[in-house]
Amino acid sequence: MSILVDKDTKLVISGLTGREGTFHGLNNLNYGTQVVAGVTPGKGGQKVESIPVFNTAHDAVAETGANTSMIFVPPRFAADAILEAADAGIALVICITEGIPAHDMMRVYVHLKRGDTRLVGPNCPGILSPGKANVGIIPAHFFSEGNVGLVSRSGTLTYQIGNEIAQQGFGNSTIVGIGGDPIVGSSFIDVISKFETDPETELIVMCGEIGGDEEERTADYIAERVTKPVIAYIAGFTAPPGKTMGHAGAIVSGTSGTAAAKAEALEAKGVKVGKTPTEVSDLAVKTLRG
Amino acid sequence: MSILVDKDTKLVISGLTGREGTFHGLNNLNYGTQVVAGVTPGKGGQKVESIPVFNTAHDAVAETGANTSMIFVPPRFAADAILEAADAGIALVICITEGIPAHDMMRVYVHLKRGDTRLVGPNCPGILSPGKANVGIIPAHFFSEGNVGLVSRSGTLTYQIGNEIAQQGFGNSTIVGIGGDPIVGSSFIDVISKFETDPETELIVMCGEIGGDEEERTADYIAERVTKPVIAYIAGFTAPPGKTMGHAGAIVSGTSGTAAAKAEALEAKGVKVGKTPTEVSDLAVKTLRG
Amino acid sequence: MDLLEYQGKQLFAKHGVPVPDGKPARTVEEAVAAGEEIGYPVVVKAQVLIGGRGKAGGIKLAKDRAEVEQHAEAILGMDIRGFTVFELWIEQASDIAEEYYAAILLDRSAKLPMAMLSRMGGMDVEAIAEKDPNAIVRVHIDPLIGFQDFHGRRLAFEAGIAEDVIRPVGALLAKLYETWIAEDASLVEVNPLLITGSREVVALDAKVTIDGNALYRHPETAELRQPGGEDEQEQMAAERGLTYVKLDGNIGILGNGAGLVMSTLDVVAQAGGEPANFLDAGGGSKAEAIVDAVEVILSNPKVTAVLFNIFGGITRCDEVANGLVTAFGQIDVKVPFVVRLDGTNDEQGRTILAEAALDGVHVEKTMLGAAAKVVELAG
Amino acid sequence: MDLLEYQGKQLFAKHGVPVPDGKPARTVEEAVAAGEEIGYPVVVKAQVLIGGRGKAGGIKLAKDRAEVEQHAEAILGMDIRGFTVFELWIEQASDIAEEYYAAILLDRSAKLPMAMLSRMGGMDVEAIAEKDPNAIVRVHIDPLIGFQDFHGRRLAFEAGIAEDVIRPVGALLAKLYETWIAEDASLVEVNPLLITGSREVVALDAKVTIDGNALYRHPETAELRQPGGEDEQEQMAAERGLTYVKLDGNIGILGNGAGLVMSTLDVVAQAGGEPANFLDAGGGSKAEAIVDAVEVILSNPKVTAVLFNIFGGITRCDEVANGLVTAFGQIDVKVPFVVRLDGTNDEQGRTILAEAALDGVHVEKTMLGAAAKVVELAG
Repeated sequence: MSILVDKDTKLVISGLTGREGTFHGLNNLNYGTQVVAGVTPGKGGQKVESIPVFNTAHDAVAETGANTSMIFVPPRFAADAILEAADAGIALVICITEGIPAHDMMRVYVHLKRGDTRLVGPNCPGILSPGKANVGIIPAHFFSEGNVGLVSRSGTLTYQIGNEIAQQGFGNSTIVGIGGDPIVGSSFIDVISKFETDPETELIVMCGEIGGDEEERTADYIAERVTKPVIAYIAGFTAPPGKTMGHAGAIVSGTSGTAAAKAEALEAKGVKVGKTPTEVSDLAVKTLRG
Repeated sequence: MSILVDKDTKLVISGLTGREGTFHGLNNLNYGTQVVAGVTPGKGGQKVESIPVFNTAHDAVAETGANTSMIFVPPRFAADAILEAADAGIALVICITEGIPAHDMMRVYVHLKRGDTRLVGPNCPGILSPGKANVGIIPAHFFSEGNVGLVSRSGTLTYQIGNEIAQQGFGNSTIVGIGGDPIVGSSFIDVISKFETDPETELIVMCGEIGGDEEERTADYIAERVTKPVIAYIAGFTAPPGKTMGHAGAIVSGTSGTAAAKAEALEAKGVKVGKTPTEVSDLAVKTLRG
Repeated sequence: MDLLEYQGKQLFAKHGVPVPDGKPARTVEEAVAAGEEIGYPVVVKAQVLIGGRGKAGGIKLAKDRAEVEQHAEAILGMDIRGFTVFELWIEQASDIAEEYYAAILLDRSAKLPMAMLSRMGGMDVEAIAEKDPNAIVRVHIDPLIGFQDFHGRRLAFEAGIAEDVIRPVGALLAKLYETWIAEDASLVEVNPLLITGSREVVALDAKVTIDGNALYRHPETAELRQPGGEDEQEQMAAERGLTYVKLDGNIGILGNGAGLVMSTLDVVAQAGGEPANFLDAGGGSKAEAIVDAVEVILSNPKVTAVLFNIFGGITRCDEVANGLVTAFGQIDVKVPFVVRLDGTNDEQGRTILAEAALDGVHVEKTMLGAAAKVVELAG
Repeated sequence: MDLLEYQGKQLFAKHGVPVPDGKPARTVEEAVAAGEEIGYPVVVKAQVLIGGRGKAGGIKLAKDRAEVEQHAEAILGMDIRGFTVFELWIEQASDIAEEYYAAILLDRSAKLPMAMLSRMGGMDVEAIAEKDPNAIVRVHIDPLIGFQDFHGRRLAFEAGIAEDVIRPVGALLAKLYETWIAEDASLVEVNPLLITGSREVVALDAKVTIDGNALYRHPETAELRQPGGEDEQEQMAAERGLTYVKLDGNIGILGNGAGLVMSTLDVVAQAGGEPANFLDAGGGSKAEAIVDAVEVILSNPKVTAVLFNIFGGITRCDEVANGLVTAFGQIDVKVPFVVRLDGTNDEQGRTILAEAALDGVHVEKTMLGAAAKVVELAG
């Protein structure tokens, strides 16, 4: 088992014919993911290696039975591509695109919440279920199958921590990058609730960062609903208050939302918090070895 | 039993302090309906006879536990009043107002469909469950408790037919005016499905009219899902094609939507169709007497 | 409210839907002046609220001043399927490479806006549907999220239009939806949607219907009047806020509520009579409205008897009765009236009528009885 | 992107939010001319991207030309909590009957717009919250249905503002929401929202933040520059499209992805070092971006060592290595670099660095090792 993506994933990629889309799409295909289609308006009928390209997501779904969509188009076209995938009946949309206007995502989020399509991202590295499917830009060769579920707001930090755990000989059920934007389709809680019911996952690692109150609310959720051990990492202890650190996800506002406040909230609910990626990896390994 | 409104209905009236709002609100109160509040911005703290008035629907719900709202405000304020009632957590909103722009109702309809609030109307006479509650402008003294469920797109036609049945000694479980506008919150199907599960209702009478394809779709629904006998009436046999007859609900477009086509569709599914209100009443009484 | 072609095109232009240059004209002189300003060739187009203008000779190409004059003279005053031509639209001529069909309307079944596109334009949508039902692509729009680029692409690709105009046709559909929303339209239709020889996309015709209930938000549109577009009685009724439709018979009908009035027409017809009109005095009909209604009904010279069929809910029968008494005081009524009052305050209403003892007013208890009586009195 | 008060007010005016008359001025002469044009009394207001202007002496009432001149001279060039005043806003003076607080912002928790209103304006929202948390009324707006009249009424009634201004304050909130939506704002704040002696409702201040990701839709806003609003390095980075925040230490930091960079800062701090900056080269960092980044980092004279911490996903380590080699070719680098490459194409990247054998570049395998090394080298 694993969550969200696996051997049954049939992937359609919006923006497959672009440079990055082709590079990562073929990477995903070569990993073993069923990449069944691409969508690029006006390029219907073409192919990217073995992958057929369609003019619309609706055509792609009708012809290939795609059930998962990856969005790789530039920011100003991303909201439209997500809505198109949802309208075409795709159950899971994973949006890699960075720099989408927050108001676009706000409308998309409220719209999707009322339907049957789950969104992961945007501004995320995607989802990897080692040995089963890789959808996105996570460098899969660092990771192997295993029982650690990993969920993170930061892409590169995900690789860093996942990789440290892997170097100690452990693998992952699924690695989910939820993205660091102010509005993302899936929250820590959404993903952790799936890990909780996934039989393969025995330990959950979450990587948060400053800004918002996601981590604080997740702490409450874990205390109430999660039976599996959770190890957390929070980035941004050194961030000065009031300064923007990269994406808008990292704005410290007032007293709440700091790394220290988040770490404290998690520890108060019994979640172990590592101070560096290495310490997180050590805590995880110690817990797994019992 | 009965459907939609009954002894547990706690009614708040938007527009209670207006002339018509006061007249019909007090009529409803005098009938025995629990009219617990009115809403008129700026008149919070006043009373209409015994009924307290609040500035907002939220205040009214918080103070009185209102669960049903009747909208009696002018057309340009009606969409806002419906949305306010829904936002305040009201489960059933009955909109009497006539002449609301169709685009307003289109947005309201799509918004409410995704939430937990049921809308009946607009441009409808309301709902009467004889002996239990009267919400709206139906002249209740014509009707008594009984086992005929009545649902209609037309207000006055409802009274006409209900009255003819009453004169033959039969009463009604509930009388529901769904309204004749192009977009109404509840359809024939919505109401008939409730009559089907209401133990008090033994016979269902539906009054349709030209325009749209509601009656045709209802015929299919009745054939598939309704076990109780249904008698139908369709108004507009004499309407010339292409002419607007009153509200937009009565536009005949092309071959479909005519009274003849609707009557035919219903009869094809085994629904008895009366040619005049009197004939409908006679058919109903005959069926009831077995 | 239906708009004339050129009125619809002016709304299109306001929202960025491309339309050819043109000017309206009500006289031959104005038509010639418009032709001179626009430059030849131009098309002289009859402005009437009915289809089939081309076949009726209401659309003519003019390659010079003399031809504009000649066509304008011929078309102004022409009768097209019952509609007199009072206005022309003088339009720059377009060269035609392809003719598509596009429309946005409110789908009552889904309760959602629907966008339609077909590669087979230039004929009625019914004709397209008959020739090839698959040639009309339909897409619902969620009005809360609006028309997205993907809707336009989907319509354009699935309709199978020329590949080089997929993008501009999609963009035009988005603007058309914007027009539909911003103007509170129930229908906007473009037939044909033209692709010119130089591959420009242009709305060559415009059929626009605006929701009458929303006209308060569109005062400029509300002021557009179509001379000759309405019957005399219908115009009189519209000015008084009554819903009136003229029919061919001799029995004037007034009722409250569209459903009851329609049913009344049906019952009168079944009783062997011929209704002269549909008149819904509306919910909550006041005495003044009744006076207005009586005036409108009697202004039709064919009327030989009148039926009032009232079942009071929000309407109060006493107000109707008072209105009738007032009307009889103000108007010299020469035809018999049959009045049936039921519902809210019906007893008071009947008492008022009994006390007034109006000449030629018969009170009946039932709808069927009233219908039979009025048919008898109408002769 | 934060806007100055007067830039925000110009957006307000565009969307119908009432603001007092005013003119911007960059010199004393412009300030005097503005005062003459507007008519006295006027208020001379420092335009800086920081609160507390009033207390710092940056807002002064002037009742004639001489006072405008005097205040403009004093305020221009003034330092307000680290920000130099380069611009003034000369504004018609308003008389104050009540001061409220209003804001629209994106609530990250609910993922919805939130409207806020308080009857206690004129002080920081934090101060209001401390004094009386119930005095701030918050209402979420469904962005698909928009700000409805009832939202305005609810905020106004629940905030307990004066009864006679319930309606105009509700209307102002609706316009404020319209501004927020139309301008892709993440925040619009009005403090104080003024009720004048003649009971007019006016936005007396404006704090507006526009989503940088949406600036492509707002070219006029994108062109607004705040002289002195940004640090030299931060301005250089912004021009090159890099996310850079200057800090107080001496170790230059570059990473890819905000989370990893933040984590790098933390690890360097834990190792006893002091980061000189935050620099996220972004997803898919290309060679040119690396050259730009090195230039920006080294333009800070405090930097004594630089740490590159790259874990490649969409970023390819070979491109980063190539960028570093190019940068060393173009720039005279005088401080040591510690480079850690992991992830996509990391072996190629390390090979490129090994072959280039750049002076003072140390390659480390782990993040902790790299942090320890750079702290050691920074001295």
